[in-house]
Amino acid sequence: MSKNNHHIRLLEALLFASSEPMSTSALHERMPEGADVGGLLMELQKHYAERGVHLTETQGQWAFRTAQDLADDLNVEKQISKKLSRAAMETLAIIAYHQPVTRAEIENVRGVATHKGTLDTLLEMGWIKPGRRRETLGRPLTWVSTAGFLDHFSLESIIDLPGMDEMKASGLLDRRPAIDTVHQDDLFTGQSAQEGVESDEYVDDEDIDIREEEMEGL
Amino acid sequence: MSKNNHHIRLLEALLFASSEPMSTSALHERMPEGADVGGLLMELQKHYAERGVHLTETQGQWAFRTAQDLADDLNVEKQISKKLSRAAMETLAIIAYHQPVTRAEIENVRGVATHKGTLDTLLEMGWIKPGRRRETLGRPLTWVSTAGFLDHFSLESIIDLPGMDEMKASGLLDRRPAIDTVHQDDLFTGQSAQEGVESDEYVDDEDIDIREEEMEGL
Amino acid sequence: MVGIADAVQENAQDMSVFIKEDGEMSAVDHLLLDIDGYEGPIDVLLELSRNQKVDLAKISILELVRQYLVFIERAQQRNLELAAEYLVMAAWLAYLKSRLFLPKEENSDEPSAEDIAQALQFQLQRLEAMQKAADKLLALPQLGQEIFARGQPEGLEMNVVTQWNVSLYDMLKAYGDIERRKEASQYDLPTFDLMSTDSAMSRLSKMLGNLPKTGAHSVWATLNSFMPEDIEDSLYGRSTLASTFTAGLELAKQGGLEFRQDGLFRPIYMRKMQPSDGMNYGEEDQDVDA
Repeated sequence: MSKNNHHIRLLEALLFASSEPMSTSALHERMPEGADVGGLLMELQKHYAERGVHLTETQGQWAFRTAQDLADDLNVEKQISKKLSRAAMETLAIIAYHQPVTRAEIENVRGVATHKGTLDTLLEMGWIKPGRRRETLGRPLTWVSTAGFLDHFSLESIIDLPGMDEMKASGLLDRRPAIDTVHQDDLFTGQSAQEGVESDEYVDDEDIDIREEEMEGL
Repeated sequence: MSKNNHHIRLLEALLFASSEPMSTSALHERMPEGADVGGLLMELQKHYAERGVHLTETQGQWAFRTAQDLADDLNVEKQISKKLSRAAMETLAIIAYHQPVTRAEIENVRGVATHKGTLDTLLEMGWIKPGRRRETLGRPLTWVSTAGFLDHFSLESIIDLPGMDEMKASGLLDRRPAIDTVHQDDLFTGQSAQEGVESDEYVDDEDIDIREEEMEGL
Repeated sequence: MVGIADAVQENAQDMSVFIKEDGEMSAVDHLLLDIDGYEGPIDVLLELSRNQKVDLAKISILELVRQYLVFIERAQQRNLELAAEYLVMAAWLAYLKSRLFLPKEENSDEPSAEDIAQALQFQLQRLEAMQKAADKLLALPQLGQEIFARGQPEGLEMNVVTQWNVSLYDMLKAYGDIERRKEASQYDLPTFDLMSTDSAMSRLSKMLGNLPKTGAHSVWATLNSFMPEDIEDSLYGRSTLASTFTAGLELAKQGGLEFRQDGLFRPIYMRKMQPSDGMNYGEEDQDVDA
């Protein structure tokens, strides 16, 4: 009992002292051998459940944070946060909801080319990171959100993103070019037939679509 | 009671989030009107008295601090075993055998330029130290081995290092077989085949140096 | 009388159209003023479709196309330089509009105009969903704004103690290596006992000449059978094999020799050919194939 008490005090102190959220394995490394870190974390979380400070878990990372319901009354110096551009916020949302997602897919959704600076900004804030390469033509890099992103927005996991369920249900989380979402049967539709009739611009547009379709198809 | 509970939670969150210890008056300012800050502080202090985190007061300033008795357990020691790079090994050997020796002389013996990092590493390890300056042009610094060096290798004194003849006798100066891929030894016993070995070694050396720098950089 | 009533009504209709267009104009002008705030044509289309004040699933694509074309027209009247992608979209929408009016083509491979319109609708819905999602994200309690981490973390230290894994042997060996390197730097140019291609060539020619003949050819003999016996030195042996093969290839190029191998890593056969006229060569070649 006294040993358990020592363990829980140590765990509490570790999490209080750390400036960053700590993973279970990092905690294991610092706790005495044989300590039931998982069980202790549960116990500690329960102890703090009703207090002004909570023990939160985000993707396996543990940290003490002030209780959400106190936000309005908490008169503490706020950190000056960088205001993100609309492009960056949109891109962040697309990465968070569609992940893993390639740059081409982000552009499918937004309908515009992505500025290099947009991804850079999000990367610098520690909210996105490169995921696995997609096993398609060109093996494009994918982007995923980080634990830091979830921590910043007080989310436990990706499934807690607001409106995620409805978006999934209504099919809005499709990453393909829009035309593919309605016309799935024949991917290489009448490109040649179009060329003769239509303006150059249209052909360009169609060209781009076709290329994307090819990538998806392969 | 519920109001008191809200107050104590708020006070807890305030003290937790504040980037500086807070005086009672500063807390008063941030707490709702009519809150008994003094009483709440006492209550909070009592709650944390036996925990891994204490509420401490220093000259009227309040702050959470990890418990003193846990200090030793919070800072963990970790042992890692490292090997010296080839460049460092050679430099160390030259200093041991030729001390006091200048950097230029070390380079002379090794036949390769010495990275500054190599001497730094050895210095940091406590195995070499600067000796007297040589009374020649430019008064270059000399390097000598330390007691720590003798200690590590369990040597009584530098004179105990085996001399050239003894090294030869013990096979330390033997050549390695030259070309491993061709098994016929008789053909390659001559001096001739050394060329390949030497260049190989040089490349190895550089490789290890780079790796060492990378490790130090991390 | 009837005519007047009709005229009045018509006039009123004209007025309403005029008012509507006027209102639309100011909305479009407003859009144009703020064009830098939009992220490309799809974003502008989304803003225009919001003007219809209906669920995106129910918007009129034709109406949307009309509004977009008005928007482009106004931009051109004002000599505003829109990015090329806005014009591409305009051309594309004009095409879509014409297709929507045409009777549906049967058995066409290309997506129908309805499909394209539906795709556009989906594109708008998807982008709107993401824009709303971005707003919802920003409305969440954020770290450092509504929720706080500990203000004065003591920090955790990990004291790494390095154990140097270096033995006396390692150090002495390193010193020995330097000494060896110095000796090695005074080296003689190595000489190897090898068979040159030239000597392999003359040797091979002589041996081929000694092979029994059947007609224009000699019998087949393996490459190995041309190797000198009693080779003790493996390097010399290898060089002989390589040189003999190279010489063989050279002879084959000249038409004095033929190669045969029945499969990968199978023995290589050679036979001498009488370098005579091509007819003869062709005939024999067919025989070999058969």
